[in-house]
Amino acid sequence: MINELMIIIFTPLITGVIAWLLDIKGLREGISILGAAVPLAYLIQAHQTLTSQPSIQYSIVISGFKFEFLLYHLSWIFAMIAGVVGFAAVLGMASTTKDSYEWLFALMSLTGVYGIFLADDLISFFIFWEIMTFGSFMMVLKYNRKASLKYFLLSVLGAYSMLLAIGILYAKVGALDFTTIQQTLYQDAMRGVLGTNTLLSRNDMLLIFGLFLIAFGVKAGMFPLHVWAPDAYSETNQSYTAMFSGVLSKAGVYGMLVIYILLGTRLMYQFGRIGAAPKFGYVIAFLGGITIIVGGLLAALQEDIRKLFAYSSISQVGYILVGIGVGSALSIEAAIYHAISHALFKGLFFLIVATIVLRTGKTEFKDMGGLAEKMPITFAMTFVAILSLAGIPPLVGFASKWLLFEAVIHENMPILGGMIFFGSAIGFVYLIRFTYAVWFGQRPTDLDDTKDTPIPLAIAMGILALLNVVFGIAPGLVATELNKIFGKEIIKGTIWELNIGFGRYNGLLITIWLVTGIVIAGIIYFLGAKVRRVPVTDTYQGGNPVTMEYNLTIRRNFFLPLKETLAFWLRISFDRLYQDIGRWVEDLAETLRNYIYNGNVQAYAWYLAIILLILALWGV
Amino acid sequence: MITSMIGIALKAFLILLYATFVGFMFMGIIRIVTARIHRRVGPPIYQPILDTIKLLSKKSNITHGLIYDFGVLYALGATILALMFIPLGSISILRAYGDLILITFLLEIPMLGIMFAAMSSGNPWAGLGSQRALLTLLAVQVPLGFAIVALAEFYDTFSTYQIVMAQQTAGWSITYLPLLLAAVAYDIVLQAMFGKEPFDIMIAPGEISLGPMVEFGGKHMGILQIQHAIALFAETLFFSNIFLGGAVVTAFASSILNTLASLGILLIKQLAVLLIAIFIGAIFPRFTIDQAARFYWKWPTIIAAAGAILAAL
Amino acid sequence: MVAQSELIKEARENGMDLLPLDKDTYELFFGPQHMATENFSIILKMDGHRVVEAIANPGFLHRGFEKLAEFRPWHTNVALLLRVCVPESDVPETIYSMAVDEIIGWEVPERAQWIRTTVLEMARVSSYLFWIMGLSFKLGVYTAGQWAAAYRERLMALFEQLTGARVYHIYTIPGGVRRDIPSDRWLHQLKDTVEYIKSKLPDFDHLVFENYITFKRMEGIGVMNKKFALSEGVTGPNLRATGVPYDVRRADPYLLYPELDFEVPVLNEGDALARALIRRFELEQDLYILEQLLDMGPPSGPYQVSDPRLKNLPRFKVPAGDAFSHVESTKGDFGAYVVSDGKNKPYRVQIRGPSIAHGIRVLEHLLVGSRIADVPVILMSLDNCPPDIDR
Amino acid sequence: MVDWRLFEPLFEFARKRSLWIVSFCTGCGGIEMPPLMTSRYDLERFGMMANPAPRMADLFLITGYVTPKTLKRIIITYELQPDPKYVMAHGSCPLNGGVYWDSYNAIKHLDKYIPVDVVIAGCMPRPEAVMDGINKIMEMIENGTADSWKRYKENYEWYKKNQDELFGEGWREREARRWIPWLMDKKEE
Amino acid sequence: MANGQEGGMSMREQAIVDKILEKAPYAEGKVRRERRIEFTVPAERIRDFLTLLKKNNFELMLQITPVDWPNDGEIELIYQIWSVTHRTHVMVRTRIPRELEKARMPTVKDIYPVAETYERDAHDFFGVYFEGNWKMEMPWILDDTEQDIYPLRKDFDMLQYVKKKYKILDRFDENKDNYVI
Repeated sequence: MINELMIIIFTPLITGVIAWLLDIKGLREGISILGAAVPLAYLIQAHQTLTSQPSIQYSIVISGFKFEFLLYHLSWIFAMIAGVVGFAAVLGMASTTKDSYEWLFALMSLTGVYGIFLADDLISFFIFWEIMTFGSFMMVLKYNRKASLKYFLLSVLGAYSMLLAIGILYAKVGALDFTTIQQTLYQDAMRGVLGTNTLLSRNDMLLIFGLFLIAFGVKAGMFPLHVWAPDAYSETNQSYTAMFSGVLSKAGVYGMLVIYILLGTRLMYQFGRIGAAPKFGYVIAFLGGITIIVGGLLAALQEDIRKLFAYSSISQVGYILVGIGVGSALSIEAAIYHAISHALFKGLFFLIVATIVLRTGKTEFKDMGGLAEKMPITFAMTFVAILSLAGIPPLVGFASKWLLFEAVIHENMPILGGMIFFGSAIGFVYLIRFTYAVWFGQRPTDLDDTKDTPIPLAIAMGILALLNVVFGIAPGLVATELNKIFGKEIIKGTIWELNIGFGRYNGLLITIWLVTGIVIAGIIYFLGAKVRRVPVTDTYQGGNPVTMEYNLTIRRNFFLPLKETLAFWLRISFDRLYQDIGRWVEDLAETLRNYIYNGNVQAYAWYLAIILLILALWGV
Repeated sequence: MITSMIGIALKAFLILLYATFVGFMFMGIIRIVTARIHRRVGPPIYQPILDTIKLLSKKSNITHGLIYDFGVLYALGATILALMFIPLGSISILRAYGDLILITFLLEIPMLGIMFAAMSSGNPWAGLGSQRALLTLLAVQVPLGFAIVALAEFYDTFSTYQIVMAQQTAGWSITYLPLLLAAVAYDIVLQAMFGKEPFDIMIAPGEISLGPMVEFGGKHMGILQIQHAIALFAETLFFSNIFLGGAVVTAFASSILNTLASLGILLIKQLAVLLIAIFIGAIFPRFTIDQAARFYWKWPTIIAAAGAILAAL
Repeated sequence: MVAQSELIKEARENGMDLLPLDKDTYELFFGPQHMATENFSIILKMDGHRVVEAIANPGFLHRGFEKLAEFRPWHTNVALLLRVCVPESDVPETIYSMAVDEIIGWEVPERAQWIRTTVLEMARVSSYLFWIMGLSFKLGVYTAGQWAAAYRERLMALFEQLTGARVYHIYTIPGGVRRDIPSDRWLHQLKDTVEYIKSKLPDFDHLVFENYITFKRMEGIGVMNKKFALSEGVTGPNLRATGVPYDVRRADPYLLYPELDFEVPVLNEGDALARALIRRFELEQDLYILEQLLDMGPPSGPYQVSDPRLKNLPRFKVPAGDAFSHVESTKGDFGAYVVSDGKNKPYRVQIRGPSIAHGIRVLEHLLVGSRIADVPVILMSLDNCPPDIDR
Repeated sequence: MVDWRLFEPLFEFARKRSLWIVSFCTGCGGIEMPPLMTSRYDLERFGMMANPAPRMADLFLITGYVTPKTLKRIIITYELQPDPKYVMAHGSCPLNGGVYWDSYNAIKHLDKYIPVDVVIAGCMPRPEAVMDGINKIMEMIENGTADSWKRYKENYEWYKKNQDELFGEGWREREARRWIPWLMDKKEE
Repeated sequence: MANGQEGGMSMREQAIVDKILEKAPYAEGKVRRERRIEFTVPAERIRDFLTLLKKNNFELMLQITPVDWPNDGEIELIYQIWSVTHRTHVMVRTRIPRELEKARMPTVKDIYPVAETYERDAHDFFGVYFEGNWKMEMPWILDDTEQDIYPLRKDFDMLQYVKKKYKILDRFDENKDNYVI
């Protein structure tokens, strides 16, 4: 019983190391899949225990440091996300990895994520955060050094800011574990309310919140700090990206929730509220809103499949941040619900991209086309994923987006509501661009003999697609879990229905009526005359005959009009800003090296003399 | 349990028949009114029905693959689904679940189904048409979003039926300034959703010979005609419900008279909305797609955002 | 059931390298079966929605007029050559008749000159109305198009009374005109029609020419500067839109034009809007000319040159010689070059339609870099008539 | 699938009253199409509408003379149209070459290449003549004799033989491949 | 009336002709009537003559008209150019041998760019090959069945060709000289 949490956290790492050492083709896949399945099994088994007792607690003392781990409802949900999507990603990796190097670091990052979700004190939280970052960095390093460097730099920035924040907290509060920090800050807030001077001053709180925001913002891919995500997500083994973007970005989101848990009341007292939302939460929400729009629009303009889905996952994380930022109980539940659904359909999408890249070996849109006939299973999965991500009623994407809309708009936030609505349309836009360029239209001759998905990938995709559909038709399943976090019944309604007072959504009813609608259309269709299949070249081209040598599909630059309409805004790019800063720092270092540390001894002697002189004058 | 099921099924069938018939009449009205503006006689009012029967009765049809057919069926299915949610006087079925955001999404999803079918035909003209349709959708979403937000915040509920009920007592929603602004923005958006003149960029016959529709032959085009009819009916009904006060008549004794009266009032309001769209459509040339996007992101967005902010205060 | 893979397999067997031409662009055939082009095809190499390269592909309406004309007596050729440019078929008739008159040395009587000028101006007005209808259908203002076609019908009715046919009049023959003006009532009807069309012009301004969206659609599209226009042989309204005041009626006056006063509108932007506005002003000028002609009234006298040889037309011989004559049509400078070697059939007839310059190199140059939505607008602003190119 | 003979009169009436015209003005008669569609002669009273997409249209007006190059496009557009389709030829040029009887580039007899339902007289027939032709086609549809598309389907070999005799074997690929060298390489301007 | 002031008007044209002739001795020119001049230039000097015209602001090239003279065994090319400033039309006549291999001319595309289209037209119908015009092989108006028969030449027997190609015309054997419409 005691080391159950330890098993959940460390099995992936251990199996990873074993797989790395053994390095036998068939065996290491089996071990790694086992390594991902065991924590999932334990988590499912832990669900019963959680119904009886509020949480499972465990602590170890190593060399004077006391590491505590706690599994309660919120961390159980996030752990389950990591478990399910991690398992699917590992299954996917079974068919796309080429050497054992990737197994080691993929499972290491999985351990890191488990550690973060189950950690109960800041030190273990930070350690596992570093393990996760290191694991994912090594995965990217293997494929593309420059992308991994950019990712490494920003993660280091995040890690240092988090370390600094933990240091300040430790100095002020004196303890590291979450419960004591929460109590002391809660009392501090009460003391503030009563008027006596508080433990932490105003700009202390500002500093801590800023640092935590940067730390978690980097990982979640918030707007100003999102530049690493497109390169990191696309320059690595694609089925690992399913875990990378589906699960690891949830760590950033979990961090935001940690801010709420630890510092929530204190910040709310310190900075007050705008309308219903806490002021500090509104910052997160607004940045999340901008992330939706920026991520979505950039996704529509990409020419590379992986980049498109990288930007799209940034944009979806933006939804979650908006949910968290608004701060009402319903909106946080909606945000977590969207975290679950995002993990599901984004994991599914990256597995689909992995299949395409594995089978065709191409990643640019202009080299692909007409794969729907050749890869029917993958296309069926893509169809489910598209319906889910674009937010079409019967699937989970719509349930979580609907909850999010209602929560945000109910909190009287017109600007945020507008941003979210714009985001939902962008989902349509870049998905159809992807489907058109890859699945429909004229097939280049070299793609003519592509086979369908390998078995493990198919199973992985099957799991995620099934969950997408099940949680879509029966949103109540997830709602009951979410209500457990806050204890009270926020989302009422049966297993098929979400009822939040001012809005009701019934997944089952919509599916039934959609099916009847399609059946009616089908009846009209089949009453008509027989249908003759026609090749691609037998088409309307102003009456002219056309052969396969002509390029009949708009694969490249599909959204040129959008690019021209946004030409003014596209000039501002944070990616180039960071590159310029990087170059500026390099030049500064260059000048320093030339003039100050130029290596001849006389110069150093002179520096010594001057410093001594200053000290003497200063009369030290 | 069974009898209530059959009752619902029958009511649903009646609503569907009524909606399709009135939708075709609306299409006929559009063609006649435009013809009269052009100083010509114009076709009989039942012309769209004849067109659909002719299209459905074609003896040979072509297909470009499974998705080419399924996209069209999906579009009609989604429109029928959307129709069931919008309160039609007092006889709508899924009225309790008629949620603002759900209906707005369902009215856009047929566009997705048609895009899927058109693109799978692999015709460059269809590709160009879908590119324009998607950008129109993207452009339209911003003012539409703010209009829905304004409505939701003003009435503090998302259920269309409750909004209709609130309007019965407190008067039409366009009498209040924030919702008037939202209604103006929504009406410009409707111009694009009907595919009328300044924004019929998706199916510009002169430029890209009917865009996505270029590859749709006999029965596919017939199904799309039915979908267009129901969509016309659903969109005007939705607009007249949320902005022009819908109609819940309880004056008469028998319920049949009540429903007939409310349908009548609704019909008048729907016709008003339709005629506005026709008149605007008859006298304006066509935008190009980036001009339309810039236009939608400038004026209707400002109007709708102002409405939303005023409603939030 | 021909699926794509069979197509590819069969293409591979006969060794075709089937990778689409180059992956960055795709091909659109703005082909003959398209609402914007009347049986004239443009092959567009597109990237996104912009045209990368355009190739004009004429030749769908080629009937070999120049060869057929060598097998028909002089007067039958009028019935053949007028089919070159359909919207204004009086222009080819007039240039052919003027060229033959010049070779023979005939002096066309006053009344015939008046009638020829009136018929030419009526053809120009009806052709401009036809162009307004074309432009508004391409822009999307179907209302203005319908009205323009309706007003053109009034002129068609007048042509019917005068020449017996709506579109192909076969009316101006070498040596004058075929029939006299039916009656004075016809002149009053012509005056009323000119008044009516003049009163309706503001409608077109509100709907098309002063419309905010038309400005957005046509301004800065298909821009041509003066040097390019002159070197590319551009004539007519397209040339006057780039600032060159060249109008054949002023530069090389023929028939009654020296006595009529009308100004030649000139703009210098050279874009689609400038070309459209030039045509709009010229429509006004043509109506003003018709009014002057009607005030002047047809001079009395014969409507044909009195020459005994006209009695037996198949034997009618034209002395050897050649002549070039050209007329200002709505599309541009419409010229004809006739060579005769003394027999009863022309030796060589060459028709120079203005669209042979506008429709090929100028169009290909203007389309590069334009959006797909601008292609019909540019086509309509150049107003080229495909049979001119193919003859 | 289902046997619709019972509803055949309704379908015939619907086909009669909503003929959609392919907007392809092949010859000089194309100039009489706009007056027909607009205010004065208004064909929309009979439910007729010009339609740029051949997949949807069923009446194909061959307006005047036909050159071999246009005939290739006409045959391709004709085959794109779904089945109950009707062809109406304007003037004497499709019949026997009309004014261009001796021209090397005008088709002398259109009926050898695609089946024609109704031919109207007049060298560029007047709008009234075209409307009379359309009434004739409507009557033929009504009593079911407008079966040119059946004729085309039944003796397709004969039509194909004539077409190949005029254009040569495999003319579609040759025509399509005619432009590839010019689209392929970038010659210096 | 048209050529009333015959004397006064053609003086201006005569001045233009003399100005050009003194710079181009190899050519002869004459004034046909007011606003119509004519030059005859040997085939190989055509490019310098046209550059000379272009410099004396004869801007608009209207047409290149080939006329086939089978009994002289020559094709006469007439470059018709209109000058907007002088308001006169000039016809530059050159004669080249008629046989297909020998009917070759240098292109004038760089002087008057529009000439490229006229040259393609002349090549399609008369078989005159213009070196330097890279669009010569580009399909122009004629279909590929009539590609090398150059129909507008006088020796092309059209009626025979039509009878062979369309196979149905029966009014061929009539004598065409004296038929009455």
